[in-house]
Parts: sequence; structure tokens; C-alpha cells
Amino acid sequence: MTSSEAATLIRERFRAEPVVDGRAVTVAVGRDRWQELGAFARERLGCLYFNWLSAIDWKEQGLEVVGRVENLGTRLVLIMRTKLGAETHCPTLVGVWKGADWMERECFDMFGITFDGHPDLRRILLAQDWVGHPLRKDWVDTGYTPYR
Amino acid sequence: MTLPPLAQAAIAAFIVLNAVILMVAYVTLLERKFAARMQSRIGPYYVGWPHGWLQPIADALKLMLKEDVVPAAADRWVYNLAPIAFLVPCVLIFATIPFAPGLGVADLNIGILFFLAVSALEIVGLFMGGWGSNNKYALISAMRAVNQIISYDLPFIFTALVPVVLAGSMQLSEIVSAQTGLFGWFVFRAWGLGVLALLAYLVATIAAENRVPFDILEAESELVAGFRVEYSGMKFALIQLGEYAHILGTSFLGALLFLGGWLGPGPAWLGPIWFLLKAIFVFLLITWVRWSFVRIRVDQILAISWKLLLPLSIVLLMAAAFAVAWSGGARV
Amino acid sequence: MDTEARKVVEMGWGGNERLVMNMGPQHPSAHGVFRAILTLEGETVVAVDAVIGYLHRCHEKLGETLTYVQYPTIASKTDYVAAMTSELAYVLAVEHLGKFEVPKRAQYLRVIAAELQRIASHCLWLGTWCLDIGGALGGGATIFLYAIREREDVLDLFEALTGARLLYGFHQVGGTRYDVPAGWDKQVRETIDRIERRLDEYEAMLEDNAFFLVRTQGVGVISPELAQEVGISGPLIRGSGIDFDLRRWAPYSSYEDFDFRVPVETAGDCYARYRVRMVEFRESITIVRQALDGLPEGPISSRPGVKSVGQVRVPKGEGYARVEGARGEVGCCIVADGSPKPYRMKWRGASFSNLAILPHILPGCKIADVVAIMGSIDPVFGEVDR
Amino acid sequence: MSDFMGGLSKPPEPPTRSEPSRGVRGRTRETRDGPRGPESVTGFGTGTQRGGGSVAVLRDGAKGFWGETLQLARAVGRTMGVTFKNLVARKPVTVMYPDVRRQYPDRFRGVLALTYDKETGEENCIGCRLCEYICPPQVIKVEMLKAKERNWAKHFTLELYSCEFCELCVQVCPTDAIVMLKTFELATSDRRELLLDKDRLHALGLEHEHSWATGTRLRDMQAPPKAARGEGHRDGATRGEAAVTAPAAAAKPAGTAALAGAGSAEESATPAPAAKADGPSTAEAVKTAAAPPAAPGEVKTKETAE
Repeated sequence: MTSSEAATLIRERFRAEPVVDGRAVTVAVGRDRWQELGAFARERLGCLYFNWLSAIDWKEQGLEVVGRVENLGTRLVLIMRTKLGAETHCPTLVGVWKGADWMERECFDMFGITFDGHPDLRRILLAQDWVGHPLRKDWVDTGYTPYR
Repeated sequence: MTLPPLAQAAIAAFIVLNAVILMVAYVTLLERKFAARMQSRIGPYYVGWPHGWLQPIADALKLMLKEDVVPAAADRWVYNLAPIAFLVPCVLIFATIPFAPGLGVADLNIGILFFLAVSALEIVGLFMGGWGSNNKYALISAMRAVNQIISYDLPFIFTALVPVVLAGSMQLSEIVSAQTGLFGWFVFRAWGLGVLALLAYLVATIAAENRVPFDILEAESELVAGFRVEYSGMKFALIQLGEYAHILGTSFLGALLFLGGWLGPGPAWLGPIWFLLKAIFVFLLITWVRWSFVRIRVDQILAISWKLLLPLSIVLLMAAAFAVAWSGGARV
Repeated sequence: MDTEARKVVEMGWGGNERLVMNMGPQHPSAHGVFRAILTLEGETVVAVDAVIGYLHRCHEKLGETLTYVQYPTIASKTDYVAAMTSELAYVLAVEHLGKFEVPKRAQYLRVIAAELQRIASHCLWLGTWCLDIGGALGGGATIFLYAIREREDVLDLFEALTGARLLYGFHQVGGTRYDVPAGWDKQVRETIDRIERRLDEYEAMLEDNAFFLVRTQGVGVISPELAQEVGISGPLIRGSGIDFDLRRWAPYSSYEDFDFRVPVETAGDCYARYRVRMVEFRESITIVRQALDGLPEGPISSRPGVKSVGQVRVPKGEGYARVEGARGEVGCCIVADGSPKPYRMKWRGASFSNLAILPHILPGCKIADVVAIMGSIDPVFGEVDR
Repeated sequence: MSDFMGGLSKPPEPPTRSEPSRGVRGRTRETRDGPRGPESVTGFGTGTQRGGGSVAVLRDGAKGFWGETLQLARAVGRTMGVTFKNLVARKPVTVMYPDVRRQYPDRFRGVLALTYDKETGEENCIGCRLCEYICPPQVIKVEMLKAKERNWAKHFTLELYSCEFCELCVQVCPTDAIVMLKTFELATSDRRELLLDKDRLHALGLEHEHSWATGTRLRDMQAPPKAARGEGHRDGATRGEAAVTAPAAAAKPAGTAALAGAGSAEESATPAPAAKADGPSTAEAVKTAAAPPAAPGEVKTKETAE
């Protein structure tokens, strides 16, 4: 499946305009269709390979979740994006790809995005009693105090 | 002036004990240098320049000076007794080994039986240590130890009995004197059975001594240090000493049983030296295997013992008995 | 399985004669600081909870605070065993964003560095893995020291090239920072020839070795489906029968110029992963030879050397670059806002995804298999925790 | 009894060892034989795998008792042969470090130091703070002392305990004032001793051998157009002399100019690909940077690669 075919399929199903760049297709959907997009990517586009999932803090525009999945057979790359707006909740993809487990935990850890339906949403990299989410843009970093 | 027999035995025991401890210390140095050269290293060097001659002494001193830590949740009695319970049988096996004709603590007429019985006792101390530490790693290690030692003491005993059958005696000095003559050592005799028996004996020894590739109870990549994970200082030193004494003891036994003990060219006083060299040869064989192989898993070790080594050793013993019977008591 | 392990942890000492054992964070075979809470039934693992993060330094945050000039030197600290490739991922992402050209010579130098790094990294993997399955006081240590002996030779090459042995800072945006010193290529050829000969020795010690085979064959089988779903990459996924090598898939840095094979094994067990890496050793050696033969003349950088901290700027946009590191896909996603620093940097560590496979394949193994599987995954915790 | 060591036998020769199908260059792909036939692993040795699906693993475990025993004996022989070869035939590779030091390469990145001008005996550092700005772990602190002739560093401190030896400070130094040494032996029991001030850094520079790299040499090596290469870097002689002297000479009398140049470059740097001179300093540098790269290779990253 080429990227343009994939783009057509996505356009039909999601009424979203995908951006095609080489073999990569980028598509942004609403939060409510996030899981649907995941299932669609896996079932219809054959994107079995889960590469990574992360988030971006766009300050006042809120958080955006970005996921990258691939079809290793046809070399199709699908970059899935969803803007969360003012919310910090996002449906989970663990039911679609097992690899989303740790990635979403990391996302929760760093951005404070609650993935609804995740079976085991705890902090993964930071300590369990850590306060705050460091990769948010409003995170205040304590300064570097050199040893004198 | 003649001393009473008890005093004689006491003096002999004192000498043998100290000799054993010294020998154990330097055997560790030998193994370290040997392994180091095998691994493109140099090994101990600076303590006792230039080749680490004082390293064992330094190690012993260091271990003596180390803090002795007892875990709070340990079973104190069992924990503290374990190194002693481990060390005593390991050193006691030397009591019956004759180093030359008439040179030894006690040349029992059931010497080999005594050796095998006492040597199997080390498991008690080992299990005490693993249990008393109240540590999960140590506990798993103790479990493995019991498994392994039970399954490997049988082939060990059966292979050690092959020379007994060939020599027709359980007295160790008798076994040696049965090996006189050109190619008289048991390893060369009985139509190749001797070599096989020696190999089986080595494998069983390695397993019974918990050396790689059968060191599942130490298994530092899995169980950190196994049953002695909580031991430190002098207690650790005692366990280490016991372990090496045991290996050395079985090396001596191997030299006695298969390599003709103190027999060798030259005058009689060279006997103990020949004996020592042969024992060290056996020890180096074990060490060579140790530093060449990777460890195998506990279930695989048990499978090798029960499925391969035990039948093989029984077959060897039966074949030796058959050979002796066939030749009608003549030399085979 | 995570949740099951947690339940047992919460229950305290566990019912049904289960034993909860803590492997790590300080453990001889943890390959860093890693904690696996194993729930055991006898010797068999029934559940595992992997706890990571002990080496977390928030590299993604660091990426936002350091400029494009500064970060490549830090990037090597993510995967400190294969620092060359992690630097490469970052600079490739910046070059992709800024549309910077890279001279052919620099591309070839990058390939040489990356492949030498793969050799060095696999040496360390082989050594530590054998240490895991062989014991620090046994044959494993022997192979470990042999492998380290060879790794040191490669590190000597890097030292001659960049002056450092572990964290190189060899790459910069637009090229490389160092050109080859005089006589370096001869030294490289000698070293890789020697390593190629020594590889036969390793194989003689391991491949024929019955003890090694029983420890690795059929242990830790990863099915191709699971491999894709979890997103493992590198030798792991190739050991599971999927031909996924970024050097082929999406050639970067002139990898399309070189003739090499991508090993694929179908079995998916530890032994398959071992075979894949052993073939990769030899393939890396051939790539280095080809790159040295064809090393073009010319500049090593399309941009003048670094003179100030904000020298590199890229236009607004997002760029993702991925390289085939020694452990798999090392990816770097940069969201730029036009300033000398990235707005957001996402680091896709190969080891992070690879390690995520552990909870799926460990249950059912023996304790001894846990360390064998851990070693065959070859995680580097700098990259897992970033 | 043939399965007493089912897993102990050697697997079939992996197809990857066979000769690959060489196609056009760079396009060879490993073609594999069909999947290995399914055969369960016999004997001891396989933990049951859960949660992973199943993959056919072929192990030819049917060699019989004697075949396997012979195999085992051969394996033992080969393995012990390798260790024996190393035991007798190879020398140890250990370097007895405090007694013997191995040869450090010229580019060795060791402890940092400040330098003096060899002729006048003046400090080279002009306190321009470029190294302070670029240091990723921020271990350098410089304070400038303005003067009529040239500027000086009033204070220069370097927290070596946090230094990561990336050589960026050496790289940016316009006057080659900061260099790295071919030594790493500053182990100390007090962390404060690793907080190096200006005097200490100068003393270190006199004490130890300098590495090859200096700012001008590094920048010169990276400069886009280059005539000679691959040789002469080790001693930094040959071509280095001619090319290096010009900017260094230009920078020395007017340290402030260099600083100002750097500062403005920082502001005015554009994302234009390599064509613009975004460094400071002399006209020559501008000229060299403006020249097109000698070998324009195609950058292939990411998805555009196909």
C-alpha cells in the first residue's frame, strides 16, 4: 500500500486531511476518534509495528499526542496526532498495540496525560512520589547550583 | 622418646591442618594466575612483587580485618554456625589421605569410605548458611545446593569406587600400592575403563564442588553470591577456605585413585612431591574447565546427572567389576 | 502481567507458595540499574514487574535547554555504549530540518564511526552476556575479557580519532568534527582484521559449546507478531524473522553505497539473536573496509567549525531522523521553533522499546533464563531511562 | 535415550552464512530459505514460554546417544583448545598502569588548561566568555577585565568535576587560550581541588603536555574547503601553519573585535544552509565559508530517503 492510497483511505474514513511526505502519512484526528484511528491503522493499513508515542506541549494551545506506527511490509509510516486542547485525558492505545504500554506511561510521567483505559498507569521513569510533569512548558526548573 | 598415639595423631593433625590451609591459600593464587593468563591478563602482581607471592596472605589479612555483618533478620545461631559446619568436613577429609607411605594422620582401612562420607557432609553447612541468612537469594541457592549435591554425590561415589574394585581394597595406601609398575596407574588400566572413570570422576567432582559450569548455587549473575551472599569478613573467609580445601581434597583423591598417588620415578622421598604435582594437575584440569565453559541451568544440571552421569558411572563400576571377575583376580 | 506482579507485591509475601524476589536495582546482571520484581514459583518466573528510571537524566528536557551546537556532545550520553550512533541520530534530525548538506567524506566517516561503534558495542554485549550466562568466576568471564580486549582496540581507534574513549562528540551539524589522523586507516584495517580472526575463536567457544546451546536455544522466544507490536528493533527483531534494518530500509549517510548483508533468523530465541549479532560483526567489518577503500577526498563539514553557541539555527518545523544503532532504531524527533534550541525533542531509545518486551516473554522462564534473556536483549540503561 | 541432551546438539548451519546474492551495489538483500520446519524442542532445557505465541524452532536433536556424546566431546575440546591457546600462545594485554603508561594519542582529551603566549609571556585568554556560553554543563565561569590594549580574563574558573570533556570550549576559543592536556590524573579526595581557578589552570598548562587540538586547528580542520587532508594533523604542522596564522594573528591584537564579531554572529545567524558565514573573525573566514562545499553529497534522512 502506498502512502497516497493510505491517505485516500484515511480521508474517506476520518474526513481529515492527511499530509503525505514520501512514505510517511501524517494525520490529525480528534481525541474521540483516536482509538478508532489506531484500530484502523492496524487493521486496514497493516501498521503492525509500533514505533513510538509521545506528546508535545504547545503552551496555550494545550497538549498534543503524537504516535508513530509503521507497516514493515509496505514501508508505510503513519504519524498519528491528536490535540487534547484544555484536557489532559486521552484514550489509550494499549488495546491496539502492546508497545503503547510503556510509551504511554512515559507520556503520563512527563506530561501528565491520563490515558483512559490504560491497565497500569503509573510513573515509569520518575519516582512514584514525584510532583509535577517536567516536560510541560510550565514546569519550573530549579536552577543549577554549582559546588563552591 | 615416643609419644602416646593420641599425641602423635594430634601433632600430625596440626601439621596437616596448617599445611592444608597454606596449600589452599597458594592454590587460590595458582588458580588466579592460571585464569589470568588464560584471559590475557596478568593476575595478582603487586602484593609480593613481582608475581603476587604474598597475595593470599594479604587476602586473608584483609578478610580478617573486615567488618563482620550479621543481618538483623538472620537466624543467628544457624547463621554463625554455618561456616564452621561447612569448614570442618572440608578439612576433615584430609585426615585419611596418605601423602606418602606412612605419612598421614590416619590411614584407615576404610579410608575411601570415610572420605566420601565426610565429604558429603559439607551440604549441611551449606544449607545452614543459605537458610540462616534469611535472604531469598541464599534460600534459592540452598534449595539448589541440596538438589545438586544429592544428584552428584551418587556418580561421584560410584566413579570413586571403580579403583576400589580394581585394587580390591578400601584403604587408600593399598589402592596406591596396587598401581605400581609401568603404566600401572588406574587411568591407564582396565582397557580404557580407567580413563573414562577419571573423566566421569572429574565431571562429578566439578559438580559436587559447585564449580562452573555447575556452579548454580553460587551463580553470581542470578543469585548474586548464592548461599554466602550475606557473609562477610572472617566467616566468608572460612567458607572460601572450606570450598577450596574440598576441591583440593578431591584433587588429592583423584591423584590417589587414578594417577598412582606418590608413585613416580626417583627416590622415595620424592613421593610426596609427585603426589602434590599430580594433585595440582587434577586441580588445574578442574580449573581449566571452570574458566572455559558457561554455566548451565539447574534443571539441565539435574538432567545431566540423572540421565547421563549416573547411568554411565554405574555401567563403569559394573564393567570394572566384570573385568576383575573375568581376569580371575589378576591384574587388569 | 505487570498488574499480576503488582497484585502479588501488594499481597505482601504472596500466596500459593509464591516468592517475590527483587532482582536489582543493584544486581550483577542488571546491566546498569534495573529492577525486576520477579514472582517465583520455585525456580519458575510467573510474573515480572520491570522498574526502570534509575538512570533518568531527562535528556528530552536537556535537549530543550541546550542548543543544536551543544547537544550532540550530550547525545552520546544516552547510549553510552554506542555513543557514535546516538550522536548521529541527533545531528541527522537537525540536518534534515535545516536542509544542511553533508559532504560525502563526512558521510563516509560517519559510516566508519557507526560501524566501528557497532563492533565495539557488540563486543561489550557478547562479553556481558556471557558473563551473565557464564558467571563472573567461570568461562563467561573468559569470553568477557576476550571481548573487552577487542573492544579496547576499537576504543583506541576512537581515541586516536576524537581523543575520547566513551563520549566522543564526533558529529556536528553539517559534518563531523574530526578528520582522520595520519595512519589511522592502516590502524583500523589491522584492528578489524584481528577482530575478524578472533571472532572465529568466540564462535569456537560458544557455537559448538553444548552448555551454551542449551542455555540459549528455545529460551526467550519472541514471535514476530509480538516483536512488531511492542516495537522492538535491531538484532532483536531480526532474530524474530523480520527483515528490518534501517541501513537498508531508509539509507542515511550514504549507506546505500555499501554492499552488506542483513542477517535474519527466524527462531526468535536467544540463540537466534546471538547469531544475528555475530553475523553483524562480520558485516560491520566489511562495511568499514568498503568505506575506508572508498573514502573520498573533500571537506568533512559543510559548515564552518563551531564558533559560537547559537551558530546553528533551523527553520520552524518537525523532523525525525532514525539510525540503526547497535541496539536498534535510535530515533530523534525535533520540533523546532526557529530559535537555536529545539522546542521539543523526543528521543526514541532503542533499548527502551526493546526492554518493554521483558514482561511479555519472561513469565514461564527459570531464574537462570531471566539473565540470559536480559543479556540477549542487550539494554543500555542510559538509553532506556534517558 | 537419544534425547538425553536434546538441546545439546548443534543447529543446522544458519542460512546467513551462505554466500549472499550480490545484486547491484547496496541493494543485496538476504534471501532466506523457507521457514525452518516445526519441530518441538526435545529433552530438557526449555522453559515453557507464555505470552509470546510460538515460533517453530528447529533443532536437529536426533543424532542419537553416541552422536551427541561425540558432539559434546568435540565441543569441550574446541572450547578448551581456545583457552589453552590463549594460555600458552598469547601475551597478556594488561598495561601495568602506574608503572607503565600506554601511548596516548595526540588528540587525547584530558584535563583542561590555559596557555601563555610563548614569546611575550602574556596570557592568551582575552576573557571573551565564548567558552562559558558554549559549555554544555556550564562549568566555566569567566569574568572579563577590560583594558586598553586588549582584554583579559579577570577570573576564570572551571569546575572540572562536572566537566564532560567535550572539547567545545577549546573549539570556540578565538585565541587558542584554552587547551586540553594529555593527562587525566587529577584524582583527589577533596572535590574542591577540582574547582580550578586561573592560576591553577595556567600551572597545569605548564606542567603537562598539550594535546594537538586548539581552537584554530579544530576550526581549520572543519572548514569546508580543504586542500590537503589526512596527513600532517598529528603534529599540526604542514598546512596547519599557513592557514592558521592568519586568523590567529588577526584575532590577537583585537580580541574585542573577535568578541564583538562572535556576539553579532550569534544574533544574526540564519538557518541558511552553510552558504553564509555565521562565524566571527576575518574576511578570510567569510571567503572560505562562502565557497561551495567541494563534494556536495546528498543528504538522505528520514522518509525522503526513498
